[in-house]
Amino acid sequence: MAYHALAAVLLPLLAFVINCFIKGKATGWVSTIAILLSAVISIIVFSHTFNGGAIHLSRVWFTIGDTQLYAGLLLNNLSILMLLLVNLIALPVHIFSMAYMGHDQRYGRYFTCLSLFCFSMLALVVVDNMVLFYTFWELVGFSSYLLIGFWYKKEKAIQANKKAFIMNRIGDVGLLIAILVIYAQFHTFDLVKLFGQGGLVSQSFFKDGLWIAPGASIPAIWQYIACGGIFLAVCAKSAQFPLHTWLPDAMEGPTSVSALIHAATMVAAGIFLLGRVYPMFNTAELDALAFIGCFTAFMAATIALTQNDLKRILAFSTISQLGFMVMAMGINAYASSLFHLVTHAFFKCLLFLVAGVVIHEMQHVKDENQLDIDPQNILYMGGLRKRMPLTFIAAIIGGAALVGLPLTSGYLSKDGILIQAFEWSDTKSIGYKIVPIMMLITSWLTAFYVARLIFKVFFGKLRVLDVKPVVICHISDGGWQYRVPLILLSLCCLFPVFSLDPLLYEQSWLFKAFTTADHLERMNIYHTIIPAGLNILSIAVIYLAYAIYIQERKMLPFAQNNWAFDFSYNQWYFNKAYNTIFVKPVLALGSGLFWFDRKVVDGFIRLLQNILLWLSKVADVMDRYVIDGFLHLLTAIVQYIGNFVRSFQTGRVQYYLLSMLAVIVAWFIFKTLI
Amino acid sequence: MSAANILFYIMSFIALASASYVAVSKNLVRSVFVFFVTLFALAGLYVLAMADFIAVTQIVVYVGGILVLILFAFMLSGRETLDVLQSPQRSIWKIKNLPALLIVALLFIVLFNVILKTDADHLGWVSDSIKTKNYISNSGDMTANIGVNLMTRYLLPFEIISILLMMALVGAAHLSRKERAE
Amino acid sequence: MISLTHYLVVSAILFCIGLYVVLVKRNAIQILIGIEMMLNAAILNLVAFGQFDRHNNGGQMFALFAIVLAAATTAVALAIVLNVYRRYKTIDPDKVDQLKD
Amino acid sequence: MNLLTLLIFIPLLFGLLIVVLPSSLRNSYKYITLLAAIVQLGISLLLYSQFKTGAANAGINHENQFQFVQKLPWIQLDLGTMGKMQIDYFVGIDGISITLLVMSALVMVVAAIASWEITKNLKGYFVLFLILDMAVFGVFCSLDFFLFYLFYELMLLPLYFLIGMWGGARREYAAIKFFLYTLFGSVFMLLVMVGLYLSVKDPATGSHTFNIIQMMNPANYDANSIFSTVNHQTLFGFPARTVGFVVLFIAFAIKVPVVPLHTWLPDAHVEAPTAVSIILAGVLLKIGSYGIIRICMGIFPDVAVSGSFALGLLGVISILYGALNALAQRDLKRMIAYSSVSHMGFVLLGIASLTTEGISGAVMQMVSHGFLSSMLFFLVGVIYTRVHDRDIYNFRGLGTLMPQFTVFVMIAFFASLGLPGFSAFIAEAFTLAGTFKSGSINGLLPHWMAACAALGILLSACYFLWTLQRMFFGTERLKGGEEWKHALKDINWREKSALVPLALMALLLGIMPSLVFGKINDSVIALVDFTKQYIR
Amino acid sequence: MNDLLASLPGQLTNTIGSLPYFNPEIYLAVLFLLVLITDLIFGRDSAWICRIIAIGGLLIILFKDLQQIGLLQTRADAGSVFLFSNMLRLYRTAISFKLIIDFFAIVLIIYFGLDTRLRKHPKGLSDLYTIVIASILGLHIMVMAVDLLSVYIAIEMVSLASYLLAAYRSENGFSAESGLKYVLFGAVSSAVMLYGISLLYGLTGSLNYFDGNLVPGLIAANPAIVTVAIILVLVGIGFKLSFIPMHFWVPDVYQGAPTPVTAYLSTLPKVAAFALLINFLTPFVFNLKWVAFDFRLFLSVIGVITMIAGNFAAVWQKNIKRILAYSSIGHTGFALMAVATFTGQGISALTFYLAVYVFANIGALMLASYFTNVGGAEDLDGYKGLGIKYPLAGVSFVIILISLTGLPVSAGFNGKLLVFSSVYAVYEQNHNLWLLLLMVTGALTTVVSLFYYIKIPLYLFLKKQDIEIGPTAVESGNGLLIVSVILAAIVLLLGVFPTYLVGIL
Repeated sequence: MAYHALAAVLLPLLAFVINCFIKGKATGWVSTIAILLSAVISIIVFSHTFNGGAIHLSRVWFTIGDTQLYAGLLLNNLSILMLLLVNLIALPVHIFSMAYMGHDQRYGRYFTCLSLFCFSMLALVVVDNMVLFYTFWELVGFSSYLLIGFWYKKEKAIQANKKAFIMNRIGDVGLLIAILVIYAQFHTFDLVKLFGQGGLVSQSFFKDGLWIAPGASIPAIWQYIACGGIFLAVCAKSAQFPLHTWLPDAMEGPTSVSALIHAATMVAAGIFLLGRVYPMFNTAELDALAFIGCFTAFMAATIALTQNDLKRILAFSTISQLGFMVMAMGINAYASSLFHLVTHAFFKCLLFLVAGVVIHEMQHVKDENQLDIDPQNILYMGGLRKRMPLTFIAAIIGGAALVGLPLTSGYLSKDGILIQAFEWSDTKSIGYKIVPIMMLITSWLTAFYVARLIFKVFFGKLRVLDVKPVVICHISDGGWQYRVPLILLSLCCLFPVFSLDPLLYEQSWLFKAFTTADHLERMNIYHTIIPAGLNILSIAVIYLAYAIYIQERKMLPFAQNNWAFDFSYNQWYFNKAYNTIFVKPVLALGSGLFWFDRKVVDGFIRLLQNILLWLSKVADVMDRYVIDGFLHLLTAIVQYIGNFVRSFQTGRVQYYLLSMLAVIVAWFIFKTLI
Repeated sequence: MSAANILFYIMSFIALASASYVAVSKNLVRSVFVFFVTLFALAGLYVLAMADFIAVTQIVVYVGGILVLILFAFMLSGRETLDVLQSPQRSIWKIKNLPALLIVALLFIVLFNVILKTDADHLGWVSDSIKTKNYISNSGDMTANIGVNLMTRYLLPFEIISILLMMALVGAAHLSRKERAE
Repeated sequence: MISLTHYLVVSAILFCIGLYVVLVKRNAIQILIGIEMMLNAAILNLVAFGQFDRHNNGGQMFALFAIVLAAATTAVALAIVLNVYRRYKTIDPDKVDQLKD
Repeated sequence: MNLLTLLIFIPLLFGLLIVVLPSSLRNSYKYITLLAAIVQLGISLLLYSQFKTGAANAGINHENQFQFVQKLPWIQLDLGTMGKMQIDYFVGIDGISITLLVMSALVMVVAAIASWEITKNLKGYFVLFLILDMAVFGVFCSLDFFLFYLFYELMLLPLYFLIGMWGGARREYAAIKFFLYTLFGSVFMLLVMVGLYLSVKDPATGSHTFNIIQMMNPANYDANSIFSTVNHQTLFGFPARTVGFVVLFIAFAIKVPVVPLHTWLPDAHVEAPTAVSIILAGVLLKIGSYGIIRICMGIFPDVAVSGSFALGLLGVISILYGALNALAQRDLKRMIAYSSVSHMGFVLLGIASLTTEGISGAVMQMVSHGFLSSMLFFLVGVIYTRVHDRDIYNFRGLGTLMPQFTVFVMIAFFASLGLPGFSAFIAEAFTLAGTFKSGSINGLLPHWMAACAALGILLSACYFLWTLQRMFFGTERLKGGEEWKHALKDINWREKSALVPLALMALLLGIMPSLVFGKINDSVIALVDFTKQYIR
Repeated sequence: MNDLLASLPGQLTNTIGSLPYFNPEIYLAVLFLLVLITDLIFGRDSAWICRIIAIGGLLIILFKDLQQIGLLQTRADAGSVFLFSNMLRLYRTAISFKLIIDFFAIVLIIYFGLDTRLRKHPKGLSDLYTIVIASILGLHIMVMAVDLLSVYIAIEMVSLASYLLAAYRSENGFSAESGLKYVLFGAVSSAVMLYGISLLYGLTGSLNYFDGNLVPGLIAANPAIVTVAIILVLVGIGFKLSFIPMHFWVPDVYQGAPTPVTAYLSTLPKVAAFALLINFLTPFVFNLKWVAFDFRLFLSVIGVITMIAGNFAAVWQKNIKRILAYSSIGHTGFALMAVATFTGQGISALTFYLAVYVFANIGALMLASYFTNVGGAEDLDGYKGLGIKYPLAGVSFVIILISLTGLPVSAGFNGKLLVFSSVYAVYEQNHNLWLLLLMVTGALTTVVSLFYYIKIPLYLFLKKQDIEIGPTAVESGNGLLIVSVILAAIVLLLGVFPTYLVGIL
């Protein structure tokens, strides 16, 4: 089986290599076929080995000094699942891309990069030691860099990809330091040896300020630094506060790329990393994790409320969902976290593809009528549901899953997390209650912005008409390359895929596969209340959104009609009340947080950058003037002495004699004095 | 206070006085002639030091040779230099000469007190030679002695110096002879 | 018998006078005269001590050679001085300073 | 005929050939030079393939463990009281040299290709080039200090002229600065060399010797000699051995270069012609670090151990300071020059750690930087030869004009900012690993050094990406306008033929580091064991 | 005179006995007469004949010198023999010095004939050869002299010859001026030296410092006056060695004198003077009771100052000959380092160093006059771009300068190495700080010296020629070029295989 997995990993690489040398449409097919095969293989692998215990295959890579480095695969449930997931997401995206990028002159380059990404992502999930892990961790970042900056003439795009890479680099350095600490401590990079059952890490312990391991011992602080490094890496890759700002900008890349990388796979790598090194953390660190995730989730959700850029909304929602997962890891809901990772991958990818279709069509509209509009701005969309029904349905399903309405996969995973959050908070002091509560609010906010998104895009009427009354627009669902992925992914967003019981997340095979034996005793109270409360309120929120964004618009046209007017006026009044009481503050908060995000968090990054530049200037000046200045001083001294000697060469012989005698006499006197 | 001492003092006084006159005199030609006096006086001192032969050589070579040469030089270097040189020369107290004076004075002080530190008359070898009668008495004439020494002990310098003089002659002639018109 | 110290002192004075002449005179020929004085000072020493060296007679011999050499030097020096005079129309060493830093 | 000797003197032969050729055949010189370089590459590869590994061939401080040794008596001077002055022609290699040899050979080939764009007095250029070539290989091979010093100094003059005659605007300044800097180091090295020579007696012959390997054995030192290991003499009140070490270290640190002795490097690089920059960055810097390993640590292990903290600190400073400076430059070549300062800092750090990982990483870094910096400078040269400008701000969106070029640039940049899969990553990662480990196992370097050095990786990402984005991406906008647009053709086959091997090597070493580690491991282990005894 | 009769036979046998050891000098005297006579017979067109005779004669003399080595080895008493009632001392090192002198005398005589400006001298060169031969005789005496009288005579002889040579181009003002300065300075310093000698004689009643009463007498005498006397004597020697503060004449004279003469002045007298210094110091430093005057300290201080002053001042110069003048001062300082060791090894290092220095210096001046001939270049600005125009000369100039700087691969480097190692060896025995200081200064000044030496290649190759000077007539250029290239090649060869030279010396 291991070799099957290896094949699954290497196929995209093969595609990459081939694509490096060929051009044109063929590339698309090469990549797609490669990923298809790889998907098939991974399904086989999955079916054979899931829950079948870990497979670990490794060979000596090279020897440095007296330590040997192994390269190998580690197939346990986690990696196999990720393998499958990545393939299942990548396949539709590939198909989608073939159409979506169809008329881009650098089509070939696109698929080359895409295959590279798939390869590194697949490799990332299966490798068995930290050096390789780091390698592919960074390669993933690199290929995402390439893809974000794919339209390299767009100033914003290249700014974005630089930002993305450097921020990821910060995380990488963190990870690197963590790896170094671990290596220095345990003298191995092997994940199994380190984090496997009864691995070295679990054997290590703290003792009077030292971190004692079988091999060596270093000050305890380094354990925290290592974990801090890992946090940093997670925050960078999975866009957690404060290193999340690159993700929204990354939306400058092609939408398909966003769907694959910045929604489903790469950003999940952070969570995956947490899953890999889970034994490292002690409770304190886990709590920190929980709070980070919680805050990120809430912040991102609020920001998403006020965005008008279709993709940005989705980006922020991604951040917030990732926050969910991180939080879940923090509260020890290992299984649910991964569960949510999987489900989220599907529905977020779906949503992005939907967005892709919509944007694509809007682009058409824009091009055909030379409109000066941003094709991604939802304020220009609307009423698309009749024109593109399939997309609409897909959007509904995806949205429902994102909100976590019953019968969707999202329901299972998300509610699982929330429930466990409450259970967890019970075990802690009261202050910890804030986490689950904020998560609740967050999920309502989620419901709201999802609703807003869908209403603005698919309901009402096409607002482009406000800009230009008559437009030629034949908007459609597009060709099969569009339809197939949407359908596939929509199916994956429904509950049966994961659990036969649409309401109990424990029943999900996936959850079972990861459940650690010691998980908190279930409190039925939560298991009934939370989902109920959550969903009811969600629906309420959605209705609110409906009220705000659809009805209010309906009102405006016939303002003079009396009965309808009154009714709706009241309605509106009622809405307005709502508006003022709930929505306005929330929106205000959202925009406030957005401002915070732009100015403070990003500003902080920029500040760092400026400090760096300033430092570099200082260093430069230092180089020019201090160090070189010292040299020039030396030469000056030489020349001064030289000049002094020369000053006797007046050309007058008697003066020479005089000075000569002066020296001699001076010598005499000197001798006689001492 | 023997006669020799008195003579010595007189001679040395003349020598030094004339020398200092040469040093300070403004007039060039006069200073040259005064230098004759110095040399004569020194010759006298040599005689007092039992070196009659040297004294004679001194007079012959210096007075007959060098000074004549110097005078010739004056002639050859033409009148105008003489005028230049006779033109009232600044006195020794000229500020320009002070450093020189200072140096020379210091040098003299040094020499003087090192000379005083060593009482020359009781140096080891001097007293030895007095013991072994190895000093020159007024009676014995040294000329023969010198001759023998020149032919034996000092043969080498004697021969070398001949070549030296020849060389000097060739060189000086070369320098001072006028270029032939090509 | 005259004390050697006297000779030494006299020669020292003579030497210094010669040196002074060398240093201050603005005329190459006078400088030569100064040099002769210095040489004579040395010769005086040699002769003075020579009287205690009857056997080897080093002092007087040296004095002889010194005198001869002085003559040779002077001859050469004067030849050069004449050349300088031809080129520079002066024999003031201070005015002959084309070569300098 | 000994292979090493052949390797060393082949360039000289070809140089003579060029000398005798009439200048009517001027155009053949470059082919001859290239041929020489290729022959050398062949020989070095032969050596590489025949090189025997295993603890029995570790080298370092065992003369009999060196390979391809040739030892001929060369200079015997009878110095009366202090016996004979015995100088041998003594060459041989161990694991540490062999990889560098191959690397240098390849770089030389590239440099030879790069120097095809030289147009004026070719004869001089290529002859000097070949002399330099010979000197470089001599340094890597010689095991006799006198011989080493000879070759070491022999590099200076050709470089002076190569920079000074074929260089850029301020070439005279740069050349003299370089020359004086290096000479300053090496003259004092000469003093220490003589001191060592007088302190060490060859047990076999009983006479003083310049043999480096004998110098490594404490037993060979006279009890009352200056650098004696038993009773500690002092120079100017400092322990003599420390002074000796410091002097040698300074001499090599100037070459490496280590901050604050680095200021000659940017000037030299900026002014030097492309080929020379390639050699300078690719090979000569390595000679400095090689010297530190072979000479400083070999002969003064005790001082090296006690001073390793300072070395490490200097390394870290170089890394960060160099990176910061690189960030501040607007001249592309200068930027790259400073980046090499930063990268060579890793070498020093790794050496200072005195762990197997650290030193292997350092050697790896030497090799990989050899390839990468050559590549970078070659790429700069490509632009410069086309438009004679290097100012980063004068270019924009080259990506559209020269796509293939841009691809190579990206490879070079990302490789040297330590993207995994390329050699630099392995090198830097293990240098850091070693540094970090040393804190735990031999306690020479504190942990935070590794952490700080890791920041260097981040910084390198900053300046490389910044340059990339600034120059190559975005809509094209050139200072020179249309004419530049025409001038900036994409790279031709010659340039590709130079770049591809380098890129491939970088990639290959990144994927199969065993190519290097396999050869050096034994030597490194031997070196570490050799120094271990001084760690208390 | 009766008291001398007893010693007469002894004296005569001594004289007769020393003749065989005096062979080369006798031949030199004969050669001198030959040249003189040819000069007189053939008049002023006799230059080339004189030249041929001189070269041939010197070759014979070189051969005779080599014979002397064998002659010495036959003797039992440590290869050192006193001649002419202890006027001279012939020993191995002296022969090495003589070899150096004679060999380079030949080179110089060849050179004299090749320098255009000297050739244009209206009064012909034959007198020049006469003088040079005589001066070589003087140098021989100087090398062997161990008696203050012979020392004085030798110095005077060499000095007179030098004055004449410096002023030789009487039609040229500079030449005359340099002659004047030289003669005045020299006469004064020799007078001072004579006074010192007279004091020494007065204190000890003996003129010979190898045997006789000199050293013991001085030990007995009052140290103050001894110091004074010795310093006064050292003034005379220092004038020939041209170390600080007796160096003032050097730049002016070297610049003013005709270039070949500069080559002569800056090399041979220096070499001989070093031999003289060694001879003079030997009896003192090897006498354990000697405390009055610390020669090592004196030499170290002088050496340090000389190195610094010479090299640092040279940094400013523009005129090639001036640069070389200052650098020669610096080299004196460096060579003093070797003298300060007072060991056999130090001496052999010194001989090697000097030989190499002479090689390089003569070569450098030859090339200087070559460039003067072909390009009319006096100072650096004139050198712009000449190297590219005359590559061969340029390259050999570079090689020679490398040797002067002391970089490998060149003979100069080996010289430096030997000197350093000899000093080190002494330092190991007595940890004398001054020696260390000497070495450090030596190293430092090497760097500084590069600073100005490199200027010449800088101008030759790096600077572009601003005004294109037409190819001036290269009538005598080639001869010079050939000789200097040969010299450069030898320098290079000695750099790789110094053993050959050391074997001879």
